[in-house]
Order: sequence, then C-alpha cells, then structure tokens
Amino acid sequence: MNLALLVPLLPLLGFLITGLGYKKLKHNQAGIIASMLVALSFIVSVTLFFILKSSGKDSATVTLFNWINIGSLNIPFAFLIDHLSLTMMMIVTGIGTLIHIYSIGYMHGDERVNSFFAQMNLFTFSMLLLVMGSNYLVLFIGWEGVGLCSYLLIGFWYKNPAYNYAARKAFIMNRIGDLGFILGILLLFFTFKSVTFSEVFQQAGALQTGSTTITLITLLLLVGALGKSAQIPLYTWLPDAMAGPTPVSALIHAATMVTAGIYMIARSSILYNLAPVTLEVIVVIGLATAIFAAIIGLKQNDIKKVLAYSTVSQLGYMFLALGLGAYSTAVFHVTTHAFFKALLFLGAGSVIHAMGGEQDIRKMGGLKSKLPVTYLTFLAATLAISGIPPFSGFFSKDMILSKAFEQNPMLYALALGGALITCFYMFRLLYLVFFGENRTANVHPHESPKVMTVPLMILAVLSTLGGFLNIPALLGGKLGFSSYLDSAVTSKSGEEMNHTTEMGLIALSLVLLAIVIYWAYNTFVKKAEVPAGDEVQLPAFQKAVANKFYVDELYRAVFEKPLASLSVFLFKKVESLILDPAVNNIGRGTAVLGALTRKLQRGNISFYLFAMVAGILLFIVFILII
Amino acid sequence: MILLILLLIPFISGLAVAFFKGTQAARTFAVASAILNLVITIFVLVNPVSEGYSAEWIGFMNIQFNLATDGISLVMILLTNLLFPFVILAGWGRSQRNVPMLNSLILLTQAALNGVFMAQNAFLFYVFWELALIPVYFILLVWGGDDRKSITLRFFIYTLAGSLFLLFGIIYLYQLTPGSHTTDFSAFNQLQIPEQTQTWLFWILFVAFAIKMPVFPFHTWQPPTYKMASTQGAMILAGVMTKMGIYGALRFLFPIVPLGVQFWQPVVIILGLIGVIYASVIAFKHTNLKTMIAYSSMAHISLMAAAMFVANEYAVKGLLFQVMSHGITIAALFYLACLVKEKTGSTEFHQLGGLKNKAPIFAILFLIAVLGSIALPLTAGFVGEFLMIAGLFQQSFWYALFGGLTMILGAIYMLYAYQRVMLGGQKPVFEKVTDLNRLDYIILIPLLVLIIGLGVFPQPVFDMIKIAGSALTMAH
Amino acid sequence: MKDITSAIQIIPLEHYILLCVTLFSIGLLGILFRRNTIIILMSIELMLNSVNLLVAAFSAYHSDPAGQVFVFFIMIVAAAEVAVGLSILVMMKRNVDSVDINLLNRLKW
Amino acid sequence: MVFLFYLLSAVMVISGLFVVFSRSPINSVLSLIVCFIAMAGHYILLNSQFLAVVHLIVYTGAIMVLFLFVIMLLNLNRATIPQKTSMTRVAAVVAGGLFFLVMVAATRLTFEIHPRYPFSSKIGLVSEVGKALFHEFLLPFEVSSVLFISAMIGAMIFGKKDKESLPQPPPKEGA
Repeated sequence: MNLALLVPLLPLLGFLITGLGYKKLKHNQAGIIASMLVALSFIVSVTLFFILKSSGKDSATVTLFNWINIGSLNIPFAFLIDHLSLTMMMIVTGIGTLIHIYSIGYMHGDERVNSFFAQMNLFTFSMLLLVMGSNYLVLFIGWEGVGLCSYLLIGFWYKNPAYNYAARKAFIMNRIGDLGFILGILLLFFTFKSVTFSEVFQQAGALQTGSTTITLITLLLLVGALGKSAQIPLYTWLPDAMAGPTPVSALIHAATMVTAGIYMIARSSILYNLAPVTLEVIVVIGLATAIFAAIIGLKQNDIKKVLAYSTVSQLGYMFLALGLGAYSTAVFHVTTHAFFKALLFLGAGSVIHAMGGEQDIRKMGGLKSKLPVTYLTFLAATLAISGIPPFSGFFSKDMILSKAFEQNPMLYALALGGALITCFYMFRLLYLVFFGENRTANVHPHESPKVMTVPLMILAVLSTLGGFLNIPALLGGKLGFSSYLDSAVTSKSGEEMNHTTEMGLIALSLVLLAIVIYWAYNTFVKKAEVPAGDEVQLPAFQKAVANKFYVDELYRAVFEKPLASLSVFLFKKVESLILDPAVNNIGRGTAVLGALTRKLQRGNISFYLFAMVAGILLFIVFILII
Repeated sequence: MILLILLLIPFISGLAVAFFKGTQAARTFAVASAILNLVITIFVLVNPVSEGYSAEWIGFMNIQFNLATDGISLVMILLTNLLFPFVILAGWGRSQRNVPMLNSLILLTQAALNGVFMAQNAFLFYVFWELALIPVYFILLVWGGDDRKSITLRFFIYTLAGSLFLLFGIIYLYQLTPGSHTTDFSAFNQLQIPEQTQTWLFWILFVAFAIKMPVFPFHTWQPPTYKMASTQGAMILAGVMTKMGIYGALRFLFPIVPLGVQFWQPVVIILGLIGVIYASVIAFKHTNLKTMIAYSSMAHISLMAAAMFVANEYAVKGLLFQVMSHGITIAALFYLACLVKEKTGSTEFHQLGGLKNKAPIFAILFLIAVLGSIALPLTAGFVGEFLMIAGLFQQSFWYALFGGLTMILGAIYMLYAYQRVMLGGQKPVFEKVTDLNRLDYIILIPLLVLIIGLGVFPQPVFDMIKIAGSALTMAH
Repeated sequence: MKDITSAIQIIPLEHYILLCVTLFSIGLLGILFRRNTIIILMSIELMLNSVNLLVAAFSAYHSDPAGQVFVFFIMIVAAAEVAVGLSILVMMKRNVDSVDINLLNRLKW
Repeated sequence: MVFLFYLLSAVMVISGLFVVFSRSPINSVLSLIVCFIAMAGHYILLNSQFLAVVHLIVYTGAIMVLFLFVIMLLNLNRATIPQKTSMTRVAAVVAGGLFFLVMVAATRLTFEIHPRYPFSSKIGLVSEVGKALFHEFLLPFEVSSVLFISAMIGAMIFGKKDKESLPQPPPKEGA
C-alpha cells in the first residue's frame, strides 16, 4: 500500500524538475516529462485499485509523518486509500494525463511552457492530496493548493491585467469559501476531538440527527464547497477563470478541481445524512445554480464562457444529487462529467487553436469539414452532456432526475427543465461552431496535430461508454459504480421507483430532448440565425441574461466598492484624522504646556522668591492637614 | 554560562566592529559573529541547559543579573539569532554610510534582544528592553529614508512613553515583594495581588507591550516607521522587535496579573480583532508596497495578540509558532520590497508593474513570501494561523470568524500587491531591470525554505515549546 | 553663671521658637519686599541667624553639643556665602551699575 | 534674667524690622549689627559662650564690616533703586505674614510635652564644643576649609577687574 505515496509524489517530482530546471529544458521536454510522470501516477493508481481489490479490504491508510501534534489535536500527514479516493485518483490522474499530453500540442511554442507544466504538475499534486488526505486538514492542504494553482494558471498570461484580475477573483472567492470550510473543520474538531475521517465518522453516529452542532458543521463545510465548486452565491469566479489556457480550463475548471466540493461532501456523507436541513439547503442551491447558470449559458457568445456556465450548471446537478442523499450518483456524475466536459473544453481548445485564438462563436461556423476529428469528438461530448442514450451523461443525469422524482416531482420538473436548457445551449454551440458557413473570411482552420487529437479521441470513447460503468437495474445492470462506492459513501436509500414510472420518465425526457434539439437545429442551422452583436439592443430579459443577470456588477457594488471606500475612509478619516492626531496632539500638548510654563521662568528673581514662599507655605499647610 | 556567551558574542563583537576601518572587513566580521551566535543557539536548542546564569548585580536593591531560558524564550532567541545573519547580509554589496558603525549597532541590537529574551529579572528585562531601542533608534535615524527625523522621534518617544508605564509597574511590583524586595520574575509570579489592583496594573504593564506589538489603537507609529526604515531596520523592527511585545506580555501579564488578564481578556481580544480587520482593510487600498506590508504585519500581529489572550493551548502554541513564521516571512517580505525599490527606484504601486517580464525568479520568490504571508497550507503561516484560529474558536465562534477574515482580506491585499508589482505588461522604464543576484539568493532561499519547511514539518517547533505552553496554561 | 543657667530653664523653648519664627519671617519679608540686592543679602543673614539661634536653643535644651557644632558650620557656610554674594554684588554693580535685583533677570535658562 | 531674654528679643525684632524697612543701606547694616549683638546676648543666655564669641567675631566683626565696606566702596548709600510697586509690596507683606502665621500655627499644633532632658550647663563651653568638633565632626570641619578656599577663590575671580575674560555687560536697560 505504500505504493500510494508515489501517486502524489510523482507529480510533485515533475513539478520540481520542470520548475527548477525551467531554464534548461528545451522545446517539449518539460511537457513530456510532466505527462509521463502523471501517466505513471495514473498507472500506480490503477495498480492500487487492483491491489485493494485483491486484498479484500475496503480501505487502507498510509501515514507519512505526524504533521501537527498538540494536545488532543493530532493531525498525521496520511493518505486514505478507499474506493472513493481511488475513483477520484484515477479520474484526476487519468484525465490529467490526457490533458497534459494535449497541452504539449496546445502550448507548443509558448515561451513559458516549462512554467506551465510545472504549475500543471503542482496542480495534480495538490488535487491528489485533496482526494487522498485521510483527514480534513490534509484535504484542506490540497484544497488550498488547487486554489493556488488555479490562481497561477488563470493568470498564466500575466501580462493581461484582466486575466490577473480574474485570477485574483478566483482565489479570493475560494478563500471566502475556505474560511467557512476551516471554521467547519474546527467545529468538527472541537466536537469530535479529531479531524481524521474514520474517527469522525465513527463518532458521528452518536450525534442526534438534525442537532444544531451537526447542522452547523455541515453548513460551514458546505460554504467551502460552494466556493470551490462554484455554486450560488460564489460561482462568479468560474466563468472568469476561462482566462487561463484552455487545457487549464479543462483540467481545473471543469474536470477536477471544481468537483472537490462534491468529493468533500460525498466524503462527509455520514455527517450530511445527519443534517437534513443542510441537505435541503444543498438541494435548493444546487437546483438554483443548475437552472440559473443554464439560463445564462443560453446567451453567451464566447465558446469557453458557454462551457463555463454549463460547468456551473452541471455542478449544480451534482449538488442536487448530493442534497438528495444520492452521493454515489453525484460522484458518478462527477466521473462522466469529467469525461465529457474535459472533452468539450479540449475540443473547444482545438477549435480556438484552429481559429488562431478566436473564441467568439459568432465568428466561427462551418468547421465540421475542416476539423473532422474535433467535430466528431465534440459531438459525442455534446450528446453526452445533453443526456442522450447511450452516452455517459444519460446514465448519470437520468439517475439524478429519477432521484429527484422520488423526492418530489416538482424537483424533477425543474431539474428536467434545466437539462433541456442545457441541451439547447449545447446544441446551439455545436451548430454555431461546426455547421453553416464560416463567418470569418481570413482564417484558414486546420485540424490540430495528433498529440491533441488522440486525447480527444480517448476522451470521446470514455464519454460515450463511460455510462456503462453504472448500468441501472432498469436496463439489467447492477449499478457497479455505485455499489463500488458504497463502502466509502453512505447514500440515503430511497424507496425503489417502479420500473414503469422510470421508463415513462426516460421516455418523456427523451421526447423533450428531441424536440429541443430539433428546435435548435431549426434556429441555428436551417434559419442560420447568428446571435446579435454586442452593439445590438436586446429586450430587457435577454439583455439581463446576456449580462449574466448583472451578478458581477452587483457584487462589485455590494462588496468591492464598499470595502474600497471603507478602506479609504479608515485611512483618510480614522487613521489620519483621529488616531494619528491623537498621538501627535499629546506631543503638541506637551509643547504647549512647555510654552506656558516657560512664561513662569521669566528670570524675575523676586517672582521666584514669591513662588518659593508660596510653595513652602503650601507644603507646610499640607503637612499640617495631614 | 552558555547563555551569557549568547549575550556577550554580539555585544563584544558589536563594540569591536565599530572600530573597523574597512567596509567589507566589518561586514564579514559581523556576519561571522552572527553566524557563530546562531550555531551556539542551535547548540543550546539541541542540548537544553537547565540551569541559567546568575551573578550579583545591584546588591543593595537585591537585583541579580540572571539569565535563563524556557520554551517561550527559546523560540524568541532562535528567531532573533536566526534572522540577524540575514539582516547583516542584507547590507552586503550595497552602498551605505559608515558601515562599521551600522554593523556595530545591529549587533548591539542583537545583544540587547537576546538579553530581553533571557532575562529572569524584571529590572534586567527592562534594562535590555530599553537598550534594544537605542541602537535601533540610530539605525533608523541615520540610515533611514525620507522624513526620518520626525518619524524616528515619534517612534522613539512613543515606545519610550510606553516603557515608562512598564517601569512604574515593575517598581510597584518590586515594593510588593515580601522581605528584602526583589525584581525576580519568580518572586513576581508568586505575588498574590488583589483583583482590584490587578485590573489597573494590567494596563500599566500592557501599554508598553501593546505599543511595541503594536495593538490597535497604539499602532500609528508603525506604518510610517516601517516605510521609512532601511531594509535592515525594517527587518529588525518587524521581524524581531514586534515579538518583544508578545514576549513581554507572555512573561509579565499571564503569570503576574492573571486576574487582570481574565478581567480584560475580552477587551484585548476584541481590540486585536479590530486591529486585524482595520489593518487589513486599510492595506487594501494602500498604494505603497512597504506601507502595505507594514499594515499586513500589523494585521498578523493583531491576530497574535487576540490569540495570546485567548490563552488556551492551541492559541498559545499557534502564537509561538506564528512568532517564528511571521518573523521569517516579514523579514523576507521587507527584503523583497527593498529589492523592488532598488531595481525600480520606487515602492509606489502606480510606478510599478510587469517586473516578472524581466525578473521571473524574483517574481516567484516574491510570490512564495506572499503565500507565506497569506497562510497558504504547507507554508509556516498556515500552521500558526490555523492553531490561533482554533484557539479563538475554542473561546467563541465569532472570534474565530473575525480572526479568520484575515485569510480573505490578507489574500485580497497581498495578491493585489503581487499583481501590481510583478504582473502586467512590460514597462519601458524597467527595460534594464535585472533578475536576482547571488547575494539575494543567499538571503532569500534559506528564508523561503524555512517558510515552506516549517509549514511541512512544524512539529520540531512544537516540541521546543512544549514546556512553555504547559507553564502558561497552568498560570492561567 | 548659675543664675543664667537656672534662668534659662524658666524660659520655655516655645518662646525661642516664636522668636526665631518672627525673625525668620522678618528676613523673608525683607527678601520679598526689597529690590536692593544688598538688603536682600542682609535679610538672608537674618534668616540664617534666626535658624542658628533656634538650633543653639534646642541644643542647649537637649544637652546635645552636636547642635552647637552645627551652628558653627552654618556660620562657616554663611561666611562663605556672604563672600561670594558680595563679590557677585560688586560684579553686578560694576557691569550694570545698579544693585537692583530685577536686573538679574537674565539668569534664566 | 527672664527679663533680659525678653528685652533682647524685643531689640532683635525691632532692629530686624529696621533692617528691612530703612531707606538707606547704611542704616540697615547698622541695625543688623545691633540685631546680631542682641543675638550674641541670647547665646550667652543659653550658656553657649563659644558660639557667642564666634558669632561676634564672624558676624559683627567680619561679615558686617564687609557689608559696610562694600556699601561705602560702591557708594550704594544713595538709594537709587526704586521701591517695588505697591501691589508687590502688599503681596510681600501678606506672604511674610502668612508664613509667620503658618509657622506659629505649626509650632502650636506640634507642641508636645516631652520630657526635659537633664540640663547640662557644660555643653556650650568651649571645651565641650571643641571635643565634639574634633571627634565626631572632624571630617566636616576639615572639609569646610575646602569650602572656604573655594569661596575665597570664587570671590577673587568675581572681583577681578579683567574685562576681557568677562562677558561684556549687556546694554543698560530699565533701572
């Protein structure tokens, strides 16, 4: 089991090699080294998977050293290998490898390519710490580490101030969540006297369901998850995070990092099961985010922004699943989402690459014939995300929907509505980019090199077939993925839906999806409508959607501006007008007092004598009185 | 005896170096002395000395010259002697006036600081406390930047005024001791002072420390002083001298006036938390790198003050750990700020930007120091702040929440600073800017390695302060 | 001689004190009242002597020769003081051609 | 003999007042001499012959003559010095009177009947004082000679008419 140490150490090694040797490494060397190490890490993860399987145990802990040990606070630097973390490890390293390889092609020729791969490797390392940590604090190390790497990589092209701003925004939004997270960890520690997963979960059973403490703990942890997984109200950083290179968006802001919140809640499933209030909050937030982000996605014209909002929306679905107590379903959706969203982003990257850096879908079109591989893979991913069988997204999304139906048909209706919107904007994107005429004359798109297309193909296969990991009973499967996770994640068992209803629901959603796709086809291919340019005045609602409901502006007005003016106020008024003068005036007062008493010292001896006599008199009187 | 050596090496070599003629000779000698002291300090850490050093001093007042160490002072001494070689090195290769005198003053400061942290006698403590101020005063006055005269004067008088209260407190305690009076800490600690007295005596003793730290609202001397100070001055002031306040408070308040501490605890914690938010918010809109670092230092110290008064095990250990980590981080930050100034001629944000284009390694090291300052996990700052917030949490959720805001606010202003200095397009003015040279590596790499190293392996420091923490919580 | 010593014992010590206080007050009054430096010097002598007398009286009433010695020392100091004081006076007269004490107001600082 | 005490006292007080209030310094000096002679009488009443003699020699003989010399040499007798303003004079009288009152009050308050020490007729004699002086107070006695020398040197330096070594007198003002 000590092999597990290699999993995070290999990317760390890669970080050190590419980071320290960044002046020496030439051309693609850094990319190759980084990719190889992550690939090795993936191989080790897979090996671990089989070792664990053959050992017959559910989990294993590997302790590295004692990190902090004070009083009852004992935090080992240890890794927990169980079914959940193995799943995440394989996703992170597997998808990570593909994206690393893809990046070799994508980042080819960038002057800071070595630095890029160093940061990517550091990210992989942090993400592995996050998913492998055996206690909340090691998880937190990774949690913040991925935040840092995301900061670095969003601002990778640091010469652009807007990118830097986006990077800072991402980091700070994450930090807001992190504060909640760390307070949650502390409350957890002071409740259970431990932050190690196994010990906490063991003791958690003693707590009453719905008690204040457990609700508070879960809510605080949830705040962290909201920040990291870009849920309302802390989601605005993720669309801006698209400032980074596209592979970064694929790896960090779609496939892995943003799912950390889902992982954390799934990991804490025992706690969350005890807090029904929190679960309800999660359902509300998840559903709201899913629909809200999907609506915004309808009107975005930047290819990466569309994908970003779709990510936010899909994360909302995962939260919905979590809130419904279907943790393994959520993780399953994480997995399939990782496949198809990574594919979408990489495909988008390929398109951008081909278009020479152009990201506006209004200026694309007709790329189907120019970029056949990209088109096909992109199509697979679009079908997957829309939930068309047998693509992977269908399985995971349908499971979430049916869980929602079990809980409340209303939830189901809303979730389905969100799914339809998703389907619409995804096909809108697909049609605008690949169908119709090329809308920019002087660009000559060309298919990306093999090093980029091969990962696309692999991911396309995964997106297509990934769903078969978890075939529902309805289709004669036995939920292999979910039951694999059951040892690590305690899902709430709802009553089994009868198959007829389920069948009906699937049929309903498929019909609706077909209508939506046709509608999109009608609008964007047949009528060849192109979204209006920025200068065109839109109707009020559409304008609001196009401007992302002005949430950024709202935040700026409510938080940023007041903080800035408070800062100025404190410095200009409190510091410079009250505190500083207060001190200076004490000094000045002394000087004034000196100037006053100086007048007494005017050198008149008879005055001195008077003063002396008066003093002696007072003195004697004083003695007499006392 | 070895403790006395720790004190005497910088003292004697400080006096000696003043008579050197050659610039480089003086610097080499000073660094050698500081490194020797560091080696001895490490030796002391590895082989703890149980008995201190004691000698007759002022016989008729029954005041002894006695030195000893415990966990708290070990941390402080280690920090002091760790930073001073770098402080002295920071002057290398730079044109400075009267180098022998400067190095002499730096070494004398070191001696006085060592004395403060080892004194077992309130009077001796006070003597060293004031003694440390004198060389620093001259370092600031002679080698400082713009407007140094008035700023230094204010700093000097401000701290001196605080010390006056301390002296009064010490004399008051002295005459309370039974029998032939004494100023030994051990005698002070055994005093049973009535609660009424403790409540006012607390402030008498605390004011000096509060000014030194500084705690809101006693901080107004600090930002201009740090801004004006030379690199070495700022490193000493921010790195070590602020810790004198913390050390003093730990040494005086908790054992001697525990009831006073109990009485004023909420007030001071809230003052500390106000300081955290106040300083962070001000830093947010500051336009000068050095002032911003000064406010960030104040924010961290305020959190430390709050944690100190929570006085549970986590808070105190976190505090002592943070003493180390903050000292190292802030020294590195000030050195980096000095490099910025050297390379560009300014620390005003509106004149800076895009340094990363020309000096990528500089930018990376700067970023690491910034990350240490904003308490990213696996840097030393995180361990300290996490434990302090844990301590605050044990007292009250709200304390922890407001203390924890430093995580967010710190990230806001420090990353803003990083962005304004390093990121952005290349400015034509900075065409000739070069990356770091070997000396910069010698100073920065060890400091940054320590920042990360302590973040990954904090346990040795905790083992070192194990004794201290238990003593404190007992006194409380 | 016997007469004197016995008579002394009839006079209460309080009367000596009153006398000396009176003389001292007269001297003080002189210092405050006059501007002529030489008169002020004389008033100082008067005050010194009033104290001398009191010390001598206490010494006699307490049978302690130390008091007598102190009177002697005070006289020495007084003599020295007068010597210096008068020379200052001479200087003053020579330099500012007056012995008005108010002209000495440059003694400040 | 008791009568003698009160007589001498009356002489002292009256001559003391003359010292303060007489217009001409010469009169003041002469009244002071009278006052001192009366004081010598008091010393004799206290059986302190040694002090009486020393007092006569030092004060009446030396110091007062010195005063006279100075007054005559500097021709100070023509009182050119204006009196103080009436306001300050009233203040001076009030202050002096207050002082007197307070002191009297103090003596009255602090009186206590303490046992009379056995009266020794001998302590004021020359031999007794001499013993005390040369045994217990030998060192102060010797040190006082240093004081004297320094006083003499000081007086001489002040009196030296070396204008160059002295700061120039500031321009005359007021007077």
